[in-house]
Amino acid sequence: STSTGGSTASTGSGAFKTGPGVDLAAKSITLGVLTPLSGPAALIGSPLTNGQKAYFDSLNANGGINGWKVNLTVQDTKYDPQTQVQEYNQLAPGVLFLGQSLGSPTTQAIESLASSAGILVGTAAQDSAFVNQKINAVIGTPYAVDTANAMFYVSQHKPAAKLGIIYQNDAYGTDGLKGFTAGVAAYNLNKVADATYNATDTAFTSQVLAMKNAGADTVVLTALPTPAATMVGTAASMGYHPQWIFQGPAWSEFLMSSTGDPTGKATAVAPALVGVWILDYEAAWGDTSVAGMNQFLAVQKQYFPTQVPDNYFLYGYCLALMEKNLLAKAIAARDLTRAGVLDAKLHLGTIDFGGLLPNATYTPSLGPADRQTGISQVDAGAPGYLKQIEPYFTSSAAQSMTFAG
Amino acid sequence: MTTFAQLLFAGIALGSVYALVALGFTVVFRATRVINFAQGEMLAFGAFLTSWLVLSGGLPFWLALVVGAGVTAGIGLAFQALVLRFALGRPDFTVVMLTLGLAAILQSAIPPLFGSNPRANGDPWGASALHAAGLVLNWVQIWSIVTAVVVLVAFYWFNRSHFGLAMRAAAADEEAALAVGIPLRRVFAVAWALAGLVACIGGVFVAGFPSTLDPTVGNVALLAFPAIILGGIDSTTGAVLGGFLIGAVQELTAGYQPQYLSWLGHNFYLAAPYVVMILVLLVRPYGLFGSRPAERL
Amino acid sequence: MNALEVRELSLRFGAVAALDGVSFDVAAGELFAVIGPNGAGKTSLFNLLSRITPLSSGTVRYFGQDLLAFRAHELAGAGMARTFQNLGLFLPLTALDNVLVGRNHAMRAGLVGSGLRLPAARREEAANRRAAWEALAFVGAAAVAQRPVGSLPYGMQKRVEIARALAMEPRLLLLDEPVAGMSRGERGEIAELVGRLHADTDTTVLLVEHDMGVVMGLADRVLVLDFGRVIACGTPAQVQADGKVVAAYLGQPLP
Amino acid sequence: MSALLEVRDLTVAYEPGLALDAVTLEGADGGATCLLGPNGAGKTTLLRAISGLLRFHGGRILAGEVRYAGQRVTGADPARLVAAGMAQVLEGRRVFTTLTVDENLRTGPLGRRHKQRRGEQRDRVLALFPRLAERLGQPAGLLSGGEQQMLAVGRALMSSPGLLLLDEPSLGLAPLVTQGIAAALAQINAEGTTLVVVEQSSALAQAVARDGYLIHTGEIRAHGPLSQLLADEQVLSTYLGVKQA
Amino acid sequence: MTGLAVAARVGDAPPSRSLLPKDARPGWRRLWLAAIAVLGLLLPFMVNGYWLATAVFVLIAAIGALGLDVLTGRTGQISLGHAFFLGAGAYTGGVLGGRYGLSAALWIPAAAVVAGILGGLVGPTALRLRGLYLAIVTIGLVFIGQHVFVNVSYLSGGPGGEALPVPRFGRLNFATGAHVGGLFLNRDGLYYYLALVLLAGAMVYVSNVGHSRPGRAMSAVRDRELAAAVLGVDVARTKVTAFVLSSMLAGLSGALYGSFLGFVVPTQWNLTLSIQYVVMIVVGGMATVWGPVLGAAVVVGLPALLQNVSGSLPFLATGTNNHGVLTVSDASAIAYGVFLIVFLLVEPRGIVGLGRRFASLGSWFATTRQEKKADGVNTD
Ligand SMILES: Nc1ncnc2c1ncn2[C@@H]1O[C@H](COP(=O)(O)OP(=O)(O)OP(=O)(O)O)[C@@H](O)[C@H]1O
Ligand SMILES: Nc1ncnc2c1ncn2[C@@H]1O[C@H](COP(=O)(O)OP(=O)(O)OP(=O)(O)O)[C@@H](O)[C@H]1O
Ligand SMILES: [Mg+2]
Ligand SMILES: [Mg+2]
Repeated sequence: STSTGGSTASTGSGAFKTGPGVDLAAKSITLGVLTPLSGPAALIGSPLTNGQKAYFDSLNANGGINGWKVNLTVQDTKYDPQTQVQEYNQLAPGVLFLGQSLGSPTTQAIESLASSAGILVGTAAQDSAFVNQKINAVIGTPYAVDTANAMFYVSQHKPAAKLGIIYQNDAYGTDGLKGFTAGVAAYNLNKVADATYNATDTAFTSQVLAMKNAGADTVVLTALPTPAATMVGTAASMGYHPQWIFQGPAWSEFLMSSTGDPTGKATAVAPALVGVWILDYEAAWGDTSVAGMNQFLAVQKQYFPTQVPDNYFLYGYCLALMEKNLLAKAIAARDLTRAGVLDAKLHLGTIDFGGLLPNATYTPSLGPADRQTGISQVDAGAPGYLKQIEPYFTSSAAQSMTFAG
Repeated sequence: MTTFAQLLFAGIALGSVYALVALGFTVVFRATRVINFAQGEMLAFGAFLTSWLVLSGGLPFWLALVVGAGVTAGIGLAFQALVLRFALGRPDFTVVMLTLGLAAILQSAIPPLFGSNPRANGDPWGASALHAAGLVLNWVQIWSIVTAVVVLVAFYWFNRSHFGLAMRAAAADEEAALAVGIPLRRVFAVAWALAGLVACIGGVFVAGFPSTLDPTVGNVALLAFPAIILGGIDSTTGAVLGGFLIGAVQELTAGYQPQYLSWLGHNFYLAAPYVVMILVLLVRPYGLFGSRPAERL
Repeated sequence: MNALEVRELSLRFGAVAALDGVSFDVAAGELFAVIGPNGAGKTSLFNLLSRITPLSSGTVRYFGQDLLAFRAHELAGAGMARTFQNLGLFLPLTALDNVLVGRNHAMRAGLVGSGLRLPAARREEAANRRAAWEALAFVGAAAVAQRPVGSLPYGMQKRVEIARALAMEPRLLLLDEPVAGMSRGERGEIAELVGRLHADTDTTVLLVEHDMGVVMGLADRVLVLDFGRVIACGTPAQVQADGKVVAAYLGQPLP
Repeated sequence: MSALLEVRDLTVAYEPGLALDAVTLEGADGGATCLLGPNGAGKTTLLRAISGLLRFHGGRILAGEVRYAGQRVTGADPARLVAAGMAQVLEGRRVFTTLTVDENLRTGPLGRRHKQRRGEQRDRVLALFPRLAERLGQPAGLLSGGEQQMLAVGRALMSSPGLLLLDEPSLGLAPLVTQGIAAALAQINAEGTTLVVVEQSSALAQAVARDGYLIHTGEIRAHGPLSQLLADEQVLSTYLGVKQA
Repeated sequence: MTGLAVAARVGDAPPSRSLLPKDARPGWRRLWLAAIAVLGLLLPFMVNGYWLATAVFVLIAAIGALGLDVLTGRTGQISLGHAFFLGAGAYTGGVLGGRYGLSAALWIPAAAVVAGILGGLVGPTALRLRGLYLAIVTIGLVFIGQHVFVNVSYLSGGPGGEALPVPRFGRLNFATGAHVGGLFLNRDGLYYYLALVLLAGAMVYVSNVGHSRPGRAMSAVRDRELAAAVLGVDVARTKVTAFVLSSMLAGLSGALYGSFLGFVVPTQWNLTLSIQYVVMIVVGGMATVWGPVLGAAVVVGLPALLQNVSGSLPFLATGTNNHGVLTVSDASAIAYGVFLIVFLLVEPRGIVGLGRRFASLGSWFATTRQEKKADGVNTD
């Protein structure tokens, strides 16, 4: 009953073109999701996929897109490129496009396959490698743009800052470094130190000492939660208290307490984390001053009531929202083929996430959909431990940043 | 100078964790001639369990540590009783593969049991530290060093006991050991239980402040390999000294190499322990304290 | 020409003097036995001769050449073969393959020739298989040629090892306790075999053995070592009558 | 005399095939029994089956039973048997190569009782093998072949066993030492230890044992007083391959 | 040798026959081989994309495992450094095929050669080390290799990774798929046959070497180094040869793997990868030709199978591991560990050993009890 090849049907005015994964009779669309549900990256993959799932479940329950229902077929990639390729091969013939491909190395592994098949990839990877690719649809701000924006913020509030950065030695970290470097140059800031670490490290004394000895008073961490917390803790125990700036993925509410919310036991490092700036582009969970928040919370309560406040869940929800707009455009054009989807993405224009994320823009000239960053501060009392201190903004350095590809 | 001292202290603290991991390796190796590839996972399991007992179970830390170490030792025991028992007389290689099987099981059992969020290890010291001579010495780290030394001394006496001798005999020749009346199963069971015990203790300290606990904590075992080889794989003293040495090498390299030997590339400290290990082995093929095989034609 | 000229050979392991100023000559074609109490240094002597223990003090001339000129694996090509007291067999390999390893020095096939089964390599392989087979047949082990030697009884393993040494087509054959662990009947067979080999070819044989029946029946001359020193050397009859040898080694034979 | 060791209809196979076929044997309490037979007859296999070490060689007991001191011990834990007084010298020496001579002698069942007994035996063993006394601190793997054999025998004597199984104890030993072992075995036998000896050179066997069993191709072909067996021409020529002059 | 060969029983036999043991193998062995060959050739037309990709990964891994077996299984030098040589092969392909745009007919062999040269350089430093000391030093190779890969961006594209080239032999472009003899093969199909041909060649080659002088020298070194030297085997040379051959196959495998994956990051050439290869040869059966292949099939294929089964379960019926619920992937990883343990307890000699056991079971029934008893006993 489902179609794996393309087909054309005449309903009403003109032919409705469909591609793989589209069942015209049942008005259903199948999307593939390649995401880590096990291993360390499941921490990201699980809530993110749940958010996406919640959005589509709610959409389907409320009449879908003009009656079209969206189904997700999920495969666990374990964040392993080899598995990703296998799963891609498994999914590709039966889906219209990939609703999610999480991770940089994993998405890279299927990049050439997907582009030769002309499949759109909803890309949950924030390093800027994908922003100029036709087939990748990315929401949110690339890491490089985030750090560049952060440098603008620093130039406004601490123009004399002595800056340092510690970044993870991979695609994520080098992207953060790129924006940091661009921002420092653009705003004539004083960079005094940089250091890097590997994802498998357990001790970070030397990196922290490098910052301390260079006299850095403002330090960017393009890191993952455990290393980031360890660095902050190490510094605190040395009596070294710079202004920490966390790249988005460095933050996790579980760094503050054993349950991720105030019901749990506070961690040893929690006091040292208070006051850290977090770069993000997502609204704070529960901040109902944002237009889309009420609906988001309602959907979450209905479909994933056990979900603790988690940015990845919100991100997944927004990814789905972008894809809904994309599909709506393709349906309107009566072209649910892969080519039609790609075309729809190029001409999607601006999408309003109801304030959950800054508006995103998709045009044929590609580039990041979004160059805005907000800044929050860790606050022991705030919901999700975060309080926004600077709403979304785009700096000139971010605006003028160029990307390869 | 304070930088040097601070790095050295950090290195020794890190080294004490390596030492505890290395002791786990040697105790199994001395009895079985086998490298236990599940040591890292046993460590992770012990640390998670202890943390869970404190944070969710509400046990006081010391009690939790005793229970956690006991259960982890029990895993070692169970592995011996349910699996290795049937592998008596099998090639060492096969047994190594069996430990890989255990590693796979434990690794995948941790997230479902404890979740994969970073979490605190539940120790009572938290971020408290001793401030002396311009240095900051975290209590967790001090305790970690003390524990490593205490465990070393305990192992030293244990090895000199009749039981320790039985362990070495078992490692030398299982069949002959049985033939002289050494209860192999009991010997192996004790070795595995001890491995579990020190794994748990090591795990708790790996995840002590300023670090946090996450499922990748078992990776520390990989970093302990140079320590056990450097010390000599069958030497208890070697394991501990190797651990301290490697910890210090790693931290000092991390602290100074970017400044003075930057051409060696970013993060050379990760490769440095292995470079040191290889250099030592080229001079002493059986490590600093390891015994050469007594073989002749 | 002498097969071996050994002069002032000494070897120490820490406080233990395994060999202490040992000198002797072995004539080409001679069957020369070395006996002595356990730990007297007999195997150590063999290890020095086959260059697996470094030679530090004293000199050895091997068919006129300085033994130091050879590395261990080159001696096979120079005609020296030996068996081992504790068996030096490759247990998982078949008896035939074990013997074929002994023919390694006579074979040239490399990764290209053997991997691609080039004609020259195939011819060489076939010829050497035949030779190996003959050696096994000579010692009466043809029946087990295709069995892994690890599953063979001890006595059969010893035969295979002798076959392997023979297959090396040695000029000098070192046998370290070839009949230990064999039954009475088999001892006779092996002794006969060694005697036959010695008689039929001009192979020089150096024999270490604790079975006096075998030694005295076979040897042209006997050298007796004790604590690494030569305490006697002469014909079997001379040695057997030597009081020092009786006291240190022979004792009163069991009934 | 009652039988300390009884073997009934023991059938044993290795992967390639049968090695023992319905073997029955008795070791009288305080007796000294010799197993004779050519290479590959199954002597070692029989000892392995008695002491429970078959599994190390991929062998299985298909049928039959072993009794020690009246109890069924077929397939029992070898270490338990040793603790219960059954000691053995394995084929091929099998000393602990990485342990020193002294440590080799100190290995044995755990527990205070055993430890004490070993203390008493040590002097006796070192008196029997003065060579070992000179080498106490040396790793056993570096000993000469004969020295290792002395150590293997000495190690088995350390537990002053009730039943001692010896697989070719004189392997590679100098005549003088073989004579010493023969005397020592005769003495501990006289003190009450039951002996089962596998020997290829019948000299030692004859000096020690009184009963004899002849094994050939996994079956008992003859048994009786050892002197009679060894005097039997047919036994010698058919089974032991001794060519008659 | 294969799991199907029955240990030939040779009486006081006509030497001519036993000299060529291959002739003594039962005829049905050929049948088996033919069946496997047919299956191997038709597979791409019998399975879906998931299994085709999995099959390609299996074949590619089998080449690498065959290489590791030469070093570890046949020569006894335990190596956990295989990942380094796999990586070296991949990056050689990347530089020559990607940066310089050479034909695959050049960069694929070049990957083997470069890795082989690296093996030849590493081999001598390993000569003094035994057993586990060697194993762990080779772990050092992995860590140092990763350090180099991360830092030398020219090779690896730096920490962020690098896209690797897709093979192209003149007009035969793997990226687009191609018509071969009237059949259209897509990208994966082409990779499949390329890997199949290379694997088959490698198997024949390794088997030939194993049955002749160099192979026997390797076994001798593995079993008793000193005895081997006395018998005239140049131990050092044999070990280095094994290192070279092993890393050549690793390089070949790595180049194909990287290319098929399309994009590689330095951290993937890690210890876990090395360990997987060791598991392959142990599970399959060491020092055999089919062992590494079957081992690769299990190590790569079994998780894929378990994963695939999990895919058919309803979405998120399993929950997420944030809430302490067993995910299907965790469950399948546990199942894999349990399988490894149970399998090795049941059959320590690997799958090939299992096959032998069945084969000898057959011959067990075929021979009479009396024959069995007489087997190997010297009755003269
Ligand atoms: N591990 C084994 N695997 C397979 N077969 C074996 C094994 N050990 C022994 N056998 C076989 O069992 C039979 C009996 O061997 P056993 O070692 O018991 O003989 P034996 O009488 O002790 O001989 P020897 O005097 O040479 O020591 C022989 O045919 C032998 O090939
Ligand atoms: N590598 C070594 N280290 C220390 N001592 C050694 C070493 N090799 C040999 N020895 C000692 O040297 C002496 C001579 O040993 P060797 O093996 O040559 O004796 P042997 O005459 O062959 O004795 P056997 O008749 O028992 O085989 C022995 O006492 C032995 O313990
Ligand atoms: Mg000797
Ligand atoms: Mg025997």
